[in-house]
Formats: sequence, C-alpha cells, structure tokens
Amino acid sequence: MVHVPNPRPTGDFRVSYAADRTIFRTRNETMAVMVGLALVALAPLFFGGYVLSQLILIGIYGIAALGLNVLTGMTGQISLGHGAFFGFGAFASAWIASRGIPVLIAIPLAGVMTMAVGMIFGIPAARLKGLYLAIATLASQYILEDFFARADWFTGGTYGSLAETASLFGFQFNSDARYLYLVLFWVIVTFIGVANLSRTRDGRALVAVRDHYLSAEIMGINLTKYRILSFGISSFFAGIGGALYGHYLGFVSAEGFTILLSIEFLAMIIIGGLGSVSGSLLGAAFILLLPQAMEVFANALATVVPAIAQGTAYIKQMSVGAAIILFLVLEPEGLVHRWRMMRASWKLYPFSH
Amino acid sequence: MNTSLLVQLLVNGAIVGMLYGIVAMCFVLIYKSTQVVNFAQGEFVVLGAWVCLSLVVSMGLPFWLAFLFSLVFMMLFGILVQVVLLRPLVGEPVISVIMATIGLSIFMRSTMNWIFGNNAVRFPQVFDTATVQIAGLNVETAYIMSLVLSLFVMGLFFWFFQYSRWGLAMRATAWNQQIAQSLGISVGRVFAMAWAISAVVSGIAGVVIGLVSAVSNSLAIIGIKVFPAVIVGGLDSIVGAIIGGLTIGILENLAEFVDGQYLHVGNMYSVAPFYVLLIILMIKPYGLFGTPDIERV
Amino acid sequence: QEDSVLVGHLADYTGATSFVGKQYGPGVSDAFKQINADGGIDGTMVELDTVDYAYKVPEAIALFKRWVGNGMVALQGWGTADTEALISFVAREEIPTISGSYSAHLTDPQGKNPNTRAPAPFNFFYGPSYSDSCRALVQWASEDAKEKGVENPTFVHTGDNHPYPNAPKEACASYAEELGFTVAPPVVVPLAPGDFKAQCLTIKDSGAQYVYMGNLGGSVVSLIKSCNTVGVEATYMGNPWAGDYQTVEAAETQNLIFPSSTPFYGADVPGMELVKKIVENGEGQVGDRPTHHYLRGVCSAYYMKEAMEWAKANGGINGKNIRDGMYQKSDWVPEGLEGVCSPSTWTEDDHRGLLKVTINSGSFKDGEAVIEKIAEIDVPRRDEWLGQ
Amino acid sequence: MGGFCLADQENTLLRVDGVSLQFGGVKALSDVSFDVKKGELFSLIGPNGAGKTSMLNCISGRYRPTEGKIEWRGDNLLKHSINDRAKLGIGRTFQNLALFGHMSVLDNILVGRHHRLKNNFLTGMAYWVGGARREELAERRFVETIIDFLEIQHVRNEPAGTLSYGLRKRVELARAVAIDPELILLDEPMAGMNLEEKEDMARFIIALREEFAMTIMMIEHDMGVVVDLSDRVAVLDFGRVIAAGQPEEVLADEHVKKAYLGEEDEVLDALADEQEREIA
Amino acid sequence: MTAEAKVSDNAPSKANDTLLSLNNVEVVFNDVILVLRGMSLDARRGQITALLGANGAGKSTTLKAIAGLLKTEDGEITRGTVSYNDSDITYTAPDKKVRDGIFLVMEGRGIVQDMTIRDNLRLGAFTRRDADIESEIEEVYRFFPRLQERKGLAGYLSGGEQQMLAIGRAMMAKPKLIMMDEPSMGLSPLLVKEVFGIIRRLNEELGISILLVEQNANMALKVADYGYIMENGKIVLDGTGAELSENEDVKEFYLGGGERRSFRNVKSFRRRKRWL
Ligand SMILES: Nc1ncnc2c1ncn2[C@@H]1O[C@H](COP(=O)(O)OP(=O)(O)OP(=O)(O)O)[C@@H](O)[C@H]1O
Ligand SMILES: Nc1ncnc2c1ncn2[C@@H]1O[C@H](COP(=O)(O)OP(=O)(O)OP(=O)(O)O)[C@@H](O)[C@H]1O
Ligand SMILES: CC(C)C[C@H](N)C(=O)O
Ligand SMILES: [Mg+2]
Ligand SMILES: [Mg+2]
Repeated sequence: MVHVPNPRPTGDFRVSYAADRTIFRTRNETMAVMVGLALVALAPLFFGGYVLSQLILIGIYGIAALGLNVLTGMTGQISLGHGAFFGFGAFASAWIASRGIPVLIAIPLAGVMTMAVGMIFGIPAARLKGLYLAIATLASQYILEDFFARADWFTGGTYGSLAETASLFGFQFNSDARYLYLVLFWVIVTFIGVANLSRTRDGRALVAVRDHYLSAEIMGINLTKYRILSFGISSFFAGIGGALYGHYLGFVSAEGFTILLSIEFLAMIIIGGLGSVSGSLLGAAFILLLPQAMEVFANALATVVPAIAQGTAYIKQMSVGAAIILFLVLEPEGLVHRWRMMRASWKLYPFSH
Repeated sequence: MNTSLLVQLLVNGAIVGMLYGIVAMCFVLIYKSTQVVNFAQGEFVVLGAWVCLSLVVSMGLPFWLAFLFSLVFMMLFGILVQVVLLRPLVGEPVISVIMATIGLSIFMRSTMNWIFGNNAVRFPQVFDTATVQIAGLNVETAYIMSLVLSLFVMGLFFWFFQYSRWGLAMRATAWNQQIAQSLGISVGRVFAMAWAISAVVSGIAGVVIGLVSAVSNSLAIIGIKVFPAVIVGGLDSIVGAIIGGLTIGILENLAEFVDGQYLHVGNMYSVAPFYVLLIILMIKPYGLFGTPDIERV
Repeated sequence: QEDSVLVGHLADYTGATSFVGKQYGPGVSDAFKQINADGGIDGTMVELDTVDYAYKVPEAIALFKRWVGNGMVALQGWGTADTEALISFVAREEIPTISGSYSAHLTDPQGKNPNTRAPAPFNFFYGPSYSDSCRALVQWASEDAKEKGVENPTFVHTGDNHPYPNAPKEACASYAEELGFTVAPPVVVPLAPGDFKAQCLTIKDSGAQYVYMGNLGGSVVSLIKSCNTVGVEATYMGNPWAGDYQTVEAAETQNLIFPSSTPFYGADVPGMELVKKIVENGEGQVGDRPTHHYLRGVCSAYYMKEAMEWAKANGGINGKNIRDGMYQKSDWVPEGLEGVCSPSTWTEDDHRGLLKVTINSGSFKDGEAVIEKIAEIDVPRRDEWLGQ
Repeated sequence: MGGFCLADQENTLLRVDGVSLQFGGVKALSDVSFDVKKGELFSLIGPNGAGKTSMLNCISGRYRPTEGKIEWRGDNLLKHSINDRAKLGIGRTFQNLALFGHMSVLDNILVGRHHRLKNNFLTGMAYWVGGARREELAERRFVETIIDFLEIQHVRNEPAGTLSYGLRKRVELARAVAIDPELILLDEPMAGMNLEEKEDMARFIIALREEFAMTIMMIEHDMGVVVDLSDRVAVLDFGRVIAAGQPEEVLADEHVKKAYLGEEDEVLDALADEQEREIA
Repeated sequence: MTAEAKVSDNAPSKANDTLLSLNNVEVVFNDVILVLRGMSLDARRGQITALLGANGAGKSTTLKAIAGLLKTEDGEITRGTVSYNDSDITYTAPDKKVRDGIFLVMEGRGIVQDMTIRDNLRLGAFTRRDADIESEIEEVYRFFPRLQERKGLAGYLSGGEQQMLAIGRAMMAKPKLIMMDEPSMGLSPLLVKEVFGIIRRLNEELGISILLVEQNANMALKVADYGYIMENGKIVLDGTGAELSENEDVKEFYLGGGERRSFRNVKSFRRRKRWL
C-alpha cells in the first residue's frame, strides 16, 4: 500500500476522539485564526472608512458565499438564484425592522424568512439534478426579482425601502467601525456553524448526497429532505448576509440583486474553493477586491502606455475577466486548495519530489 | 377576446421562438460535447453581429460576403477560445470550466465595448423588402432567413450527433474525458470543433438579431434568455432546443396577451416563461426531450 | 489654505448605463479639467477622481468610503442605483452630491411632503426631475393632440420594472388624466434591448397615440424599431436620457419627442464658447460631437464649482458649506455658460432646481439625425409635487 | 421453479414472493421467490445479466418490482421508502463502488450511522450545546471498532476516492456494517481481489455472521467462495430461479453447469475432488 | 525467492523484441502523492505479459501512465520513460497513442453509459478509418451474443455485460497492444473462461500483444508468456508464466498453495510476505 500523505501535518498526535474532530487541525491553525480575528477586531484603531468598509463587505459577502457553499460545495446543487435570496434577506430585514422590531432581532428573523422562501424554491431540487436544477434556480432569481419590483408592501416596490440602523441598548451601529463588529459577530457565528455542521450528522448527509445520492439514500438519508434543507440553510445565510447588507447601506433597492450578483457569488465559491469554509471568505475578498486592484493596474498601465489612457475602464474589466480565467487555469480547485498544497509540500519537504 | 391580436402574437412568438431555438442549439451543442454551459453564449452572438456589421459598414462589403466572412471569423474565434481557455482546463471539474466561460463573457463584453462602443448601431438595409406579412403580422425578412437556416442547421446537427464519427466522439467526451481519451479521441480537437461550430451558429443568430433590432452589446442578454428554452427542450436534445425555443417564444407572447388584455400586472412577458419552466420541470425533470441520467448502482 | 480638494466622480463607462454614461461622465471630468486650467476654485485645484464603477453598487460604496477617507468634499454621482444606495451615507458624511439620477424623491430635502419616504438633504441634480419632464411631455402632448384634433387621446407608459423608468410612472399618469388623457395600463419593456414586437402589439391594441419611454439606449431603439414593424402609429416620448442624435440614428425614427435642459452642442448661445473649449481641451472621449448629456455633465460640474467658490469665501471648502453654496443664488447660471445651463434655483426645502423643460423632436432624414426644438414648457411648482 | 423452503415462518427474515421486474422490453426478473432465514448466508448466483443485482435492488428499494411481494419479518417491505429500509435493518454494498469519494473513510462510515444519530443541522451547528458533540463522539467510538475489525485504520482519514479498488470495497463493507443491519446484502464483495484479499474478505464475512450476528445475502461469481461460505444458494438465469438449495447440489445441477459454470472448471474440478474425498 | 532472482534466465534476449518498455517510471498525484516509484517492465511483441499485484500496488496507475490518461486525475509522470516500438512516448498525447496501436481497457470498464451498445462499439473503432464497422460489430456479437439482445443504453447493462462490451470495444480498435485492467472482474465463471480464451485468440490469431493486469492469477499466469509481480509501486519479481507459477511465494499468496484451501478456515494472522 502506497502511503498517501495525510493532509494533516506530521508530528501531530491526537489522544482522544474529541481532539480528532476539532475544527482547526493544529494549534498553529487555531492561533492563526485567533490572530486574524484579533487583527480584524483591532482594525478600526488603525484604518479608515475605506479599509473598514471593505472588511465589512467581505464579511457580508463571505457569509452569503458560505451559504452558497453549503448548497453548491457541500450538496452539489448549483444555484443561480443566490443573489435574489440575498436581496430577499435585505428586504425582509428592512421590512421587519420597519414594524418596530429591533434590527438586531430582525436580522436573524430575516434569515429565517429567507430560509423559508429558499426552501419553497428548493422544492424542485427534490426532482431535478445538475444543470436542470441550476436553471430552475435561475427561474427563482427572475421570479424573485419580479416580486421585488412588484411587492410594494414588502419591498417598497421599485423605489426600494429604507433599512434602519442597528442599535443595541441605545448603542448605534452607525459607523463603519461599529458595524464591523456586528458583521464580525455574524461571520464568527456562521462560520463556526458551518464548520460544526460539516462534522456532524446533517452535514455529512449533505456531502453524501452530493457525492453519491443513490447510495446515500440506501444509507438511510432522505434525499428530498436534505436537498431542500440544503436550500434552506443556504438561503438562511444569504438572508443574514442580505440583512446585514441592507442595514449597512441603510437603503435596499431591487436593482442590486440581479443575476450578475448570483454569478458573482458562484465565482466567489469557485475561486475560494468549493466546499471549503474558509475559502468562502477568501473568494469573497478576491471578487470584491479584484476590480479595485485591476483599477490600479489599468491606471498604472496607462502611465506607461499613454495611448491606452482612453481604455483604462475597459482594461480594468477585461483584466477582471482575464484574472478569473487565469486563476481557473492555474488553480482550478480554488484558493484554499492552493494553500493546502503549499502547506503539504512544506511539510513533506525535502521528501516531496 | 381579441382574436386577431392573439393570432399575431402567436405568430410572433413562433418566429422569435425559432431564433431562441437556434441560440439554444448552440448551448446544446457545447453541452452535448463538453458538458459545459457556456455563459459567454450571448457575447458570441453579439460578436458575430458586430463583425458582420463592421465588415458591411466600414469595409463596405456586400452583405452576403460579409456574412460569410464573419462566419469564418467566428469559427476561428471558437477555435481560439478553445485553445487558449479550454484546453488548459481539460480534465478539470465542469464547474470550473463553467466559471471560466463566465470570465470569458466578462472579458469579451468589455473588449467589445472598447472596440465597437456601447451604442446601438443599425445595419444598413439588406433585404429589398424589410418585412413580409404573415397572418396579419409584419415580420422582418431576416427572421425568415433565420427560419430557413435554423431548420437546415438543426438537420445537420441531428445527423452529426447521430451518425458521424465525430458526433459520437463528442458525446463520449461529454460523458467522460478520460474514457474518451482512452478511445483515441483527442479531447482538445473535440472541444475545438464544438466551440467552432457553436460560435459559427451563434454568429448566424447574431446577424439575424442585429438585422432585426440594431446591434448593441446589451443584446448579449439573449444568452441568458434562452436558458429556459434549453431546459424546456432538454439539455442534450437538438430537436428539443428548437421546440423549447418555440415554446418559450410562444409563451412570452401569450403572457403578453393575457397581461395586456386582462391582468395588467406588467412584466408577465419576461417572468411567465420562468413559472412555466418550473412547472414543466416538475412534471418532466429532464425537459421535454432530455435523456434521463442513468441511475444504476 | 489648501491648494487642492478632492471630488469623487462615479462614472459608468462599461456598465449597464454606459450608453449615456460615456457622454455625461466625460462632461463632468472635462469640465473640471477646464476649471483647473482656469485657476480652479479661486486658486484651489479640484482633484477629481473619476472612476468607472460599472454601475455596481458595492463598488460605488467602496469608492465612496475610500474618498471620504481621503477627505472628499463633494461627489459627482451617476445612476439611480448608486445614488439611492448612497443617500444616507452622503447625508451622514455631509457630502453634497450632484448626480445623473433625476428621481423626484431626491428633491425633497426636508421631507416636507408627507409622501416622501426618505429625505435626501445632500442630493442635487441639474435639470428637471423625471416626473417633471414627463409632466412637461404630457402637457405638450395634450396641446399637440388638440392641434391634431384628437379627442380624448390615449397615453401609455412603457419601461422596465426598475426605479429609473418607473420614477415618473404615477406622477405622469395622474397628470395625464388631469389633462384629459385616457391612460392605458403601463407596458413593461425590458431595459435590455431585444425584439419587442409582442409589447408593441399590446401598445397598438391599446390604441395609444402617445407612448412615454422610460428606458434608454438600445432598449428604446429596439422598441421603436419593433413598433414600426408591427405598425404602431404613435408619438414616442422619451425621458431625459432616452433622446439624442445617436438614438435617433440607430432607431431611424421619425418624430421622437424628448426633453432636454441644455441646448445641443454647437448651438448659437454665448456659453457655447466655453463648452467648445472644454471639449477641445478635454480627453476626447466624446469625439467632436458630444450629446446634450455631455453638456448636462458640464453644467453639473460648474454649479458645483461655483458652490465651492462660495464655500471657500464663507468658511472653507467643506461639504456643508458647498451644500449651502448651492442655495445662495436664484435663477442661477454659472458664469461663462450663459445659454447653456438654464437658470436654476435650489433652496433649503426644495431641490427642484429647474422646472423649465425644452421639448425636442428628432427625426432621421437622409441618413442623418435632425433635431428641432418644438416647445418650451414651464412645469408648475406645485407643493404636492415636491418629491413626487 | 417457484419458491422453496417455505418452512418455518418464525425464522424467515426476508421473503421474496413471485417478484417480477420489467424495464421496457427487458424482463430482468420473472416470478422469483425465495426466502432468507435469520442468521444464514444466502448466496445468489447466476450468469451475467441474470438479474441478481436487480433482485438486490428490489430488496434495498432502488427498484420497485412490477409484480410480487417482498416481506420483511412478515411485514410488507415495499411500502417502506428507500431510506427507511436502513432503519428497518437492511444494509448493502454495491457492485460498482458507490462510496462518497470526497469524504474521508471515517466520514463514509459515519454516514452509515445516519439513522441512529439524533442531532440535526441546528444542534449540529451549535455542536457544544445540545448534545451533538457527545453523540458524535460516542458514535465515533463505535465506528472505530468497525475500522479495527476491517483493518482499515491506516486509511481512516484518507478521502475514499483516492483509495485502491480493494480498499474501497472494504470501506464500503464498513459503511454497510455501520448501519448495524440485520440483513446485509453484498453484491460481489470479492470481485477484483486476489486470493489473499479474498481470504481476508471471507474472514470478515464469517465474522459478520458469527460476531455481529448478521444475516447475509451475497452475490458472488467465485464458486470457491460461494461453496465454502454459503448455507444455501439460489441460481438465477434470465431472471428466473433455475436451481436452489445446498451449494454442492446446486452446482452439480446440469442446467447450472451449462448456463453458468461452463463445462470444465479447475476450481469446480477441485471442488468435485474435494467432495469426492469427503464422501469417500 | 529473493529480489536477485528478478533477472530471469528465461527473459527473452532479443532486445528488439520489446514492444513496450517502462523504465524507472515515477508517477505523482496531486503534486504530492507518489504512487509509482521506479516502475520498470517490458512487454514483448506478440506475447501476453501479465502484471499481478495486491490492491493498491499501482497496477491501474501503471496502465494509465502508459496510456497517458493521468492528467484527468491530476497525476503525472515525474521521472522515467515509456517507450513503444523503440520511440519515447512518455509524454505523447493519449489519442496519438491509440492511433499508434496502444489500447487500454480501463478498470471499471469505462463504457459510455448514455450511448447504445452499438454506438459504444462504433466508438471503439474511432481511430480506424478503414474499419468495416458493421461486419466487425457482428464479429463482436458472435463473441458476446448477450450484447446483441440488449437494446437501449449501455448504462443499463449488468456489470458483466458492461465488461463484455468493454472487451468488444477493444476488439473493434484492432490495436497492436491491448492493455487490460482486470478483464475478468465481475464475470461469471463461464465468461471468465471465455474471456481468457478471447485474450488468447486475440493474441494468437490476430497477433495482438497483450499487457494483462489481473487478480485472477491462476488464469493470468496460465495464459501469460511472461509475468511481473508488483508491490508498492515497483516490480518485485518477474519471470515466465510457468516460472512464476512454480514460485513458492507466488503460489502461497496468489495461487492459493498447492491445494485449494477452504475460505472457511482462513487464519487471520496470516499476513502477506513483503518483498520489500
Ligand atoms: N434500470 C434498468 N433499466 C433497464 N435495464 C436494466 C436496468 N437494470 C438492469 N437492467 C437489465 O436487467 C438485466 C439484469 O441486470 P442485473 O444488473 O440485475 O444483472 P446481474 O445478474 O447483477 O449481472 P452481473 O453479474 O453481470 O452483475 C440486465 O440485462 C440489465 O441490462
Ligand atoms: N487519482 C488519484 N489520486 C490520489 N491517489 C491515487 C489516485 N489514483 C490512485 N491513487 C493511489 O495510488 C495507489 C495505486 O492505485 P491503483 O489504482 O493503481 O492500484 P491497483 O494496483 O490498480 O489496485 P487494485 O487492484 O485495487 O485495482 C493507491 O494507493 C491509490 O490510493
Ligand atoms: C442614465 C442613468 C443616469 C439613468 C438612471 N438614472 C439610472 O440610473 O438608471
Ligand atoms: Mg450485478
Ligand atoms: Mg486497479
């Protein structure tokens, strides 16, 4: 038997089953995450609105992308409607808050509402597979978009609706620095939630459905239930993300939640790494920062080749497309995979080839 | 009930649906041979239109010549895309390839914006009579051209997949690239052919659409609009694509009729096909003509 | 004494609204280039940071935050999506914003009208709101109908279910009714171009003589072409972004009626000198034939410039002072742009800067667009129309 | 040939009665009857395409017989959904491997415990509160005994998809065992194995009966294995039972020889020799 | 037997007899997992060469490496050479290899499930323009009458039927070298015999060289001219079929000793002797 190196670092011996099922595999990893969290938590001390707003948006999109990762990465169901669920969450939270319910409660409630809607739109998943399902979710995208434009009572129709500022005992989350903590809280809760999910019964069931639904069913897994549940869980996260987004902007308008957003969410998880919890955040960061980085790149290019100054806007867009393509060609399994491979070869060095 | 309006709408639906059918066929072609859903399909369509238009307008070529040249161009473009983008991705998960087509669509869209601008530009008059009357409805001649072409292309595709050696090879590649390779099929060549053919047919569709509604980059939306058509017909069925296209075309118009005459809720035209899509899929999970997956353990 | 101030500029050159974004945006940036060349704001240079945000809200927000971090004093905004998303931000950060989004609800800074949902105290735009230009169009249409002897004419609104086309929907319909029109149910036409024969058949069936088009660019072109094919005989009326010589040419339309709030490039008015200079010294993105959207961009820039001058003289160039600068003059025309920018007045409780609407007709004749001014309408400043 | 051994009802765990299965024109099974008694090892053999796997599929629920009855402990099995059958106590392995390729071996096996676990997505996400942690760890302990038993400790954490064929078969067995079934259906457990590995597998199968008290129904083409391990054998050909009974007597059947075994066969010859010796 | 015995006296001496040769090949998956560690073997023209080894030894990987099919699994040859007909084909494209006459019948059959049986057979002849497809399909049907009876998609065939189809497809390709990965897996005893008969006939009548990976060592060594035993990614023993059949270790672990042991009495402590 050829030894397949364990993706887990060597020299790490566990003495209990509990230790074998931890989220983070090594103390170093735990440390790294802690330090990362601490850095983000301290960010308001060092950075201005720009960096903070980027962190906030990465967190928000990361939560929603994480939801999509549960659906697509874990359960293997591609969704082209995630952007609409994200939007639904934003509207739902704004609507709930406008009924006098505190925003901090409205956010999870919006998540639950979105979950319910997601499960309704997930019903076709009981019968549909693969791309047929993907296109059915495209239908949910358009149906929801239409609903947003139409349901005046709920969304304010095409004008959109105002989302109140979150507050807790009079403490207003009305600056980026403050809002960052609210988002950070949800990031931690959701990411730990999904990490836990993937090491427990229902999470395994979802992955089993993805990998081999026929045998999963024979192992006692109710396919219909888990396929729809997976839509539910994923929409829950989309709803939370959307709610946070709505209250961050203070205003929710239907036009932000188009198919393009859905596609961006897909891009996030594919680039971050399908099925990878931390990849969702990385992917969100990548997709969010890429156009900005390309902006800088295009401008720099224009100073060297002045002839293209006219085209910087296009060059920027083109390079976003090109970056996605290059990324996939060079690292089709996602950022997280790259990271793991790097780590694996460090550990194996000098024994790797 | 306003029968003559209904009839006109139905005729319109059938004719526009035929065009959806052609674009849908391009999807099916790519899907059948590579299992990839091409999100840049709409951009392919628009590219074909732009190329033909600029050959006519800036080079002053006669339309038919320009049309031919643009099809040749599209073929080369399809191959180029394959070589640059898809060949390196051979063997990668399908979802990565799909994502790459999304990247491609972003890239193409901005490049075309740059080169061709983002205005709507009309074709100079091509046909002597711009419209013909069918059942009381004025229909652009270009559509008639597309109708003839699409029937022809459909027949060709059907034969191709059913009987030709390369058609078989494409289906095998879609099933499993490793298996296809083991049979001596050059997966790269299959991809190149599929993309070239699909690009050419998209080009045809693009020129027709351009003749009818002026060329502009936002026409690329058709790439997403035909998804329901593809699915209703069944992802892997050429005939299904045409029927799906017709179904969606007629549905849109029917929805417009019901909405315009009775409901007045607005937007039914764009949304109704999606409701119907869901209903059809709930009854027939593989569309009307799609082949069910093999479920064997 | 600072020697430069930062003004953010959101432009859409590649996104959904780039068809007109590529005209308006360069108008703003070329104008500021000229302003700086002419000595800036009494010696203070304006550092205009133009970024193509491709009509993407998150990018607009990110840019906004970055600019605020860098000490931005004012914002040149663009579309509905970003303007709406930024309303509360600009209010909180006190960044006066002039945008290309003419939604009427931006005109009620204090929320005086009980129907206003969200007051927008720091938002401005140059020109009549979508609602007011539509009102002007129906007013023109009612006279036109009278002239043609049409009794009880029918009006129909077309446009996508989207804030921008929808903005004037109700306002305009109720005014049309007031003027004696029969108002047919609105017809939804997608913003993306396509084949709209189905919608056109509905329009034809409704018997409408006056079709208001809430969309812009390719969609308007497609609508006109499709409707001509099915034989709709109606007068098409566009919103402030829907009509220009490019659209007329692409659609080969006869008689497209559209509003404008500046003359067209090359018109014989004193201010055109400056505009020509701006175009010449500009980046050349619009070629030698800018549309009136470009001119509106120029006006937006110059109003902001003069408000900044007032601010500089009255406590320094900061957001709040610039906002107050906007309130200082009535029937205000920026210096050097006489005849280009129409006299406008903004006040603390009414941001309807301009209520005079020029109505034009565009026709495609002999391979060229011919545009004529056919009327000038003064929309009444009714209280109940504030913010509506 | 119809049913056989309708004897003592008590001991009958599974009873297949007149089952037919049709796919379009293909009649995969026609009027198949047999029963499986508690604690025995029942083998189903027959030429390729005879309908053996289809029979297992009917029992595990993948296919629904077009005709006939299947009873589980005297109760109608066909009314239970596929996923319920695991709960009833029916587990199986697959002829063409059907592991969860991207999951670790450990998780694959834990999936077998699915129906025994109580935690759900909510308690699972909360993990530390609500008992999910306790439960998971307890299950983990149980699963480790299966891992030890099947000697796959060294690949515990590997993704199942990268294992070699033989190991994957073993993991699949482990997963079926984790269901803790009363009846375990094995579809060609020894295919693709060399002698040594077959011997290992035989060992496991015997242990399943003796230590885990499972009833086993097995499809296998290796006659050595079939003869040595089974209590009873049924032979299918073209969807019909053509012979049934004790292994030796079934294999001696002319019809079976012709349809399935071929005229001369080393293993069989060896078997025959052995038998003769025993008889002698 | 020890590793020195590797160089067998009976190894054919004519070097130009070698059709395919692997020289110290290393294969790595996912950039890190080393599976073949210096694999060398020769397959001689006109002969049947058997490759035996435990599960996971790397037999299938060897065949895929020869056929050039590792890329889809994220594997690659990192060292060593594969030569065929005296030219280096280590990195030749897989389809070129098929055209040159190397055909692999993959483990798990690798049939195209959503095609009909007939189309699958036609695909077998994909690289051959000269083929008289119809009559050759008839030929295959003669070997496997069961295939003719089955209509519909190949995916619905039973396991054994799929195996027949896979072999039939290889026949359609008429290659110079067929590599078979466990062709007898899942076949009924009757068919196993038939398949080995076919292998022999392909070899003798059509002169096709065969590289055979088998778990059924008994049969494999009976038909093979020469055999290799691999463990852990490299060859540990080789010799002619007869030699190997006589080797004590091979007998013990692959052939089941002199007499058939009953599966009932396997002792659990008996562990395989390792050559490494
Ligand atoms: N879902 C299905 N659709 C159509 N035909 C099927 C289906 N499942 C099985 N069959 C057919 O039924 C017959 C019996 O198949 P089955 O898989 O049960 O055979 P088997 O006895 O297990 O053979 P093997 O030993 O080769 O695995 C075969 O001819 C097969 O083609
Ligand atoms: N795609 C892959 N990724 C990672 N490891 C792999 C991959 N394919 C094979 N391996 C590993 O390589 C080793 C050899 O596998 P291979 O399939 O070649 O064995 P084999 O000798 O054919 O075994 P069997 O008799 O079970 O078929 C195994 O340990 C397996 O885990
Ligand atoms: C051209 C745009 C400024 C039009 C409109 N304000 C929109 O955002 O859609
Ligand atoms: Mg079987
Ligand atoms: Mg193998």
